[in-house]
Amino acid sequence: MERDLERSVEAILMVVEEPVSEVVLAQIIERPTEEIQAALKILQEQYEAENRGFALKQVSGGWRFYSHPDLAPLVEKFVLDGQQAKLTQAALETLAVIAYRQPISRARVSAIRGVNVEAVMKTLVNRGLVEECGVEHETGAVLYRTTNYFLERIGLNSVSDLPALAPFLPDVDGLDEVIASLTE
Amino acid sequence: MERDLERSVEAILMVVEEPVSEVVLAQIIERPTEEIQAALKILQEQYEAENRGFALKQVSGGWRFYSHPDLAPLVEKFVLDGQQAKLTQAALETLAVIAYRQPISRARVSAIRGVNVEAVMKTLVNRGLVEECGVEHETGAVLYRTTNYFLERIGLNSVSDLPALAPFLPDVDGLDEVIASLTE
Amino acid sequence: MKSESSELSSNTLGSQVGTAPHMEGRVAGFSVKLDNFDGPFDLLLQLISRHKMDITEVAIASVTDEFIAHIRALEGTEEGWKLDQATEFLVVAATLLDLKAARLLPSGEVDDEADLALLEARDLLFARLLQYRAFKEIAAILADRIAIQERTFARSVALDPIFAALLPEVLIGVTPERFAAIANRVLTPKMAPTLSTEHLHLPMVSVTAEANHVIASLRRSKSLTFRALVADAANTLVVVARFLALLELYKEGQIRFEQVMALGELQVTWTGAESGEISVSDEFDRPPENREEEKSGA
Repeated sequence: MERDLERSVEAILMVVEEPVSEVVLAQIIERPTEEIQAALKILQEQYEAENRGFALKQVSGGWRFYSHPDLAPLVEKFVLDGQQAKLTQAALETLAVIAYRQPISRARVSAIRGVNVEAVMKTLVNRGLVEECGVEHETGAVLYRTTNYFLERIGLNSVSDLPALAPFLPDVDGLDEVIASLTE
Repeated sequence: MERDLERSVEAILMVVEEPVSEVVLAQIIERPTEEIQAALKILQEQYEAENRGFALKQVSGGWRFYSHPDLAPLVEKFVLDGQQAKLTQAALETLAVIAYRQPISRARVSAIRGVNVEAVMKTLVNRGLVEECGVEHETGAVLYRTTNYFLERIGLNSVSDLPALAPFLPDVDGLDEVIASLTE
Repeated sequence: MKSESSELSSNTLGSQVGTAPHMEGRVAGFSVKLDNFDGPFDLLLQLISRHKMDITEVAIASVTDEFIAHIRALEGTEEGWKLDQATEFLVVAATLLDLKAARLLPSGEVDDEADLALLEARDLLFARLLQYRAFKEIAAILADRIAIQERTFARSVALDPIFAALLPEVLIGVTPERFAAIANRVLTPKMAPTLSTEHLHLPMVSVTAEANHVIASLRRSKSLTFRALVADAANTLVVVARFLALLELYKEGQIRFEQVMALGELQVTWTGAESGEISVSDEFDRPPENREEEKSGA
């Protein structure tokens, strides 16, 4: 009945990368968990009743929007379409940062790129171009590096074969840290 | 029957990482582009009328889901985008000139703005809002244009959707060149 | 242009230009009190640009005095005075001054080509002022749009593993060189380390343009000293530009230099054609840097 609460849930779930639990939603929206649960149920039923192409699903303890299972063949077709093979500009830029600064944490990549890179990083991992390689000592943050598959796809034998960056750039190594410390 | 088309659009938009064009949607769903356009419009209006927490928007040549601006304070708690540095007045004005006069050389921008724009142009290029796009035939001067990222930042589908300059600047046709020839 | 048709009051015209919401942040809050005008500076500009007020009747010195007082007053406040406001005022004032100078020229007898050019310049300066204002207002619209857009967040989620598994082989689509160029761009700190020189309001000086001036003067007078050729130069940059232009012309065989003694008077004599285009290289006018990365793709 209270559209406000449902709107809030819709807005958050529309843009989150990972499934979000009811408890977290309750904290952010500052409402009791029961109300959140009720709102999620209402939305779920609404979408189903309105025959939407998407659905709200609870998966591994959290909620997230998915395309409706009925339409899986269409989504598959879209995924298989040649267009999806190409990396997006955002993915390419993120990959470039990782390639030249590996091993590197996601927070660091984010700081350099100036935007949230969560979804893009996940895509790069899913696509086998980037992989985890241990954790940073001080922070415990997961570190990432490029894979052999990346080298294969770009046509190089090793990371050391990547063309050198502009000569002035190595000097800004320290700058990265400053920027990172400001943003992290 | 009609609902089928809209469902399909909803399902695909739920998995896209970047804005997807009407043409691509038409290819995948195998329906005329006009029908896709109509379906997108219907969905857009439905979400608005139903006061949903999300919205469908056409930005930079494609469509995708966004959280509703009303709910920004909540969503911001989740999506910690590196806060984008605000553009200065000088940067905004330079950007305005480039947006309306592209492709344009730096000298020409300077002439219109009445000040040296070198540093500002550099900032705009660094921020990815403006990019080089070839050289002027006669002078060999580098030409600049706005990027897709610029369109994303201002939430427009294409440069032609910018508000008309006419009400602000009557009878300007041809003036540019004369002014430029005077100043260059 | 539709508004020219009737004698609308300046207020209606003003609102049509879209003053109210967009003009904030301009020389905001700055009002002038002159003999024949009392009100916001912005309105004054509007009246001038709409031919509702004659620029020759505006005492620019008084406007300037008032602006300085305005800036001083701001100094006392918490905000302090704004450099961009001051810069903007300078630009506008300079244009007004140019405009006024052009207006005041005796328009009756025109005997020198330079005078004629100035008369033509009058309308151009006027147009330039209009254009300057137009882009200011557009900038305000862009700022509004950016502010709105910043409040919406795009859905950008990674593909479900089930679908991701179906993805065809990834296409990086760029050469290693281009990949490095992208890295260069992305890894370069976002804040340009250059100190902004915007506020200095350096006029643009072009060697090509100065060459045209030099050619015209020499064709008229046949032979001139370098001193005479730069007598009307507004600043050192113009002097340098004209000197470079002379070197170019010498290279092209269009002029002859004579200097009786070292460091003495340099006499320049025109030896080229009486009329017609002379092409002067614009290499001095091009920006020095050249970027290794071509435009970034989609």
